[in-house]
Amino acid sequence: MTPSVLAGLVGAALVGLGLYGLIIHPHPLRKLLAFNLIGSGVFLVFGIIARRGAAAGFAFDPVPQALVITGIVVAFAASAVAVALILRLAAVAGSVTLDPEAWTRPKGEDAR
Amino acid sequence: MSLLPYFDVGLALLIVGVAVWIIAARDLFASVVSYVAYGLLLAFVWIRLYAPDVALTEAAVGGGVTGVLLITAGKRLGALKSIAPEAQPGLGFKLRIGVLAALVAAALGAVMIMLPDPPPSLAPQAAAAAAGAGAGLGNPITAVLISYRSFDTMLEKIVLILAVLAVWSVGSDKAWGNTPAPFRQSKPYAPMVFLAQMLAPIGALIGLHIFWVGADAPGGAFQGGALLAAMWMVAMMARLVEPPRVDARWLRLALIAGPAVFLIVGLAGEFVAGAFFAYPPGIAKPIILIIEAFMLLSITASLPMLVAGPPIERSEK
Amino acid sequence: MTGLLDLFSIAAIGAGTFFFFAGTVGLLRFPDSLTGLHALAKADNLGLGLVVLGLIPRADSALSALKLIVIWALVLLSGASTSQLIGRALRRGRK
Amino acid sequence: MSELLFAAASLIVLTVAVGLVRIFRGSDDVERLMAVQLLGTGGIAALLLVAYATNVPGVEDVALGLALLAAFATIAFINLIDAEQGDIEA
Repeated sequence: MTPSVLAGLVGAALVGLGLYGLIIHPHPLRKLLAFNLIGSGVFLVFGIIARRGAAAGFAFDPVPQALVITGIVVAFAASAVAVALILRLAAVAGSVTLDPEAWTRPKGEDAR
Repeated sequence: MSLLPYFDVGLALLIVGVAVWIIAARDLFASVVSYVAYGLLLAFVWIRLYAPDVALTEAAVGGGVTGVLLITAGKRLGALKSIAPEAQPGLGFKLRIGVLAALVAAALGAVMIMLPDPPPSLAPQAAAAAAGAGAGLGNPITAVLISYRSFDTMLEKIVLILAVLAVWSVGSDKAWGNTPAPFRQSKPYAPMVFLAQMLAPIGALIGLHIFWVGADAPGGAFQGGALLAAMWMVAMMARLVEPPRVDARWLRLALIAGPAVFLIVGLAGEFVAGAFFAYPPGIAKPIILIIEAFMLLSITASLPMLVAGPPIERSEK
Repeated sequence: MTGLLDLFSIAAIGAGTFFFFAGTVGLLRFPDSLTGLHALAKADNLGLGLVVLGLIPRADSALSALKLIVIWALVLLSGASTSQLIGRALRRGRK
Repeated sequence: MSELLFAAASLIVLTVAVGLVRIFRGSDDVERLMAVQLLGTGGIAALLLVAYATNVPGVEDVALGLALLAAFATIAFINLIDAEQGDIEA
């Protein structure tokens, strides 16, 4: 088994684990962590495509690698926005529940 | 017989184990600490895939800065004393979701084993770009980022600005124009201050070095910028510097400098070299270096702003 | 000459590996966290230091060798300072 | 020679992985942090060993970045713990 196939299988396992955590965890920060796991799994899958696509004298295909670098930064930006929203939700609502039932009576309009 | 395959399998098992713990840990802090460890291990895998550039980015942005973002958020939530732990989902539900996730993973794994042979590759085009418009960049990944897929890279900078705007606009109206919350309220302990005073300048030098060698070796504006951003955050954690006001002119200029310069050069290419984002031959390398320098500035400015969060009202300490 | 340098590399890397091993055992087996911190510092400083020392003769250029030393110095600096911070956190947390 | 480097790298990763048990079973946040610090240094050592054995170019810069980032994460975490414990001298 070559390292790239192995890394691809790890990527697949990470996507599965992340998906499980995303659905199971009630806490939004934990959901965010799980979502980042899915993201890194996808990047790994893309990475093995880069490694397999070695041609033209390279040990790898530079295009997918460059896109993964872009992707990592964008994933971080999205996480930061999600964190800001979660913190705001906690400040306004007094809890971080994502359950719509719990949203029937907001506590004060601008608690922060 | 070589030891390397065993090493790879061990590393793979270790990563999956840490990932399981990230999901399974009871405590948020334990989960985030494991996430930082996980980022380090992923960097290792990228080295094994001959992708040192990605390894550096993953370690810096994926592991380090994301981990700090999440743990800061976790502690701020804890300080609000507001977490209402909900009922955990039932066992049956967990089981069904587990089966679903396993199926998705298995399908993806099957695809990984059955990838087409010979593999498709854009490497020849990238090589052509590196030889032509990329003009003398020894690092093919930098050539792809700046030349072959320049439009993506510029849009990605704009995504960073949009994210900063989104984070800022989450703050309350009355707080607009103020500074984000400091990384800690109290006075830091003396060794912390010492460490920040030593580490931040050295780290900034290393960040600039990694940016500079990025033309020919692993590194570049993303990786160097992430390190510079981390060092700025270290200085803010030790209260050596305070977070800037969100309406500071210099901050806003730094944020938009990267994409603005990129866009101007791209538009100029339309007239000078005949195509959008075409660099005039001969002076391509200095132009690329200028773009990268401004991108470095924007990345260094935006990452700490994303971690610091929205501005807060003055009355709160 | 190469043989001698190889021998030096093997000796240094072997010793470094031993210190990582010893540091981990100490971290896990020592009775409390403060003594564990002591063991951790050995792995940080001596373990990585010896591995780096063993790799220096194998570096491609003088610059690479210099970078290896800088890596070690960085870990020494941050390791020493964070040990201080961790120690204080442990002592204050226990009360 | 490269086999010996792999062997050393494998041993280091193995011992450090055992140290990660601390994260899994550790009772408080500071102990978990110590395990991550060990993983950081061990990871850098193993990374250098494997990269020298497989001839990945420019790996010193990656290790430099990792060293900085490991320090950064530790500082951020210990800083939060320290701030949480308050200003009382001990």
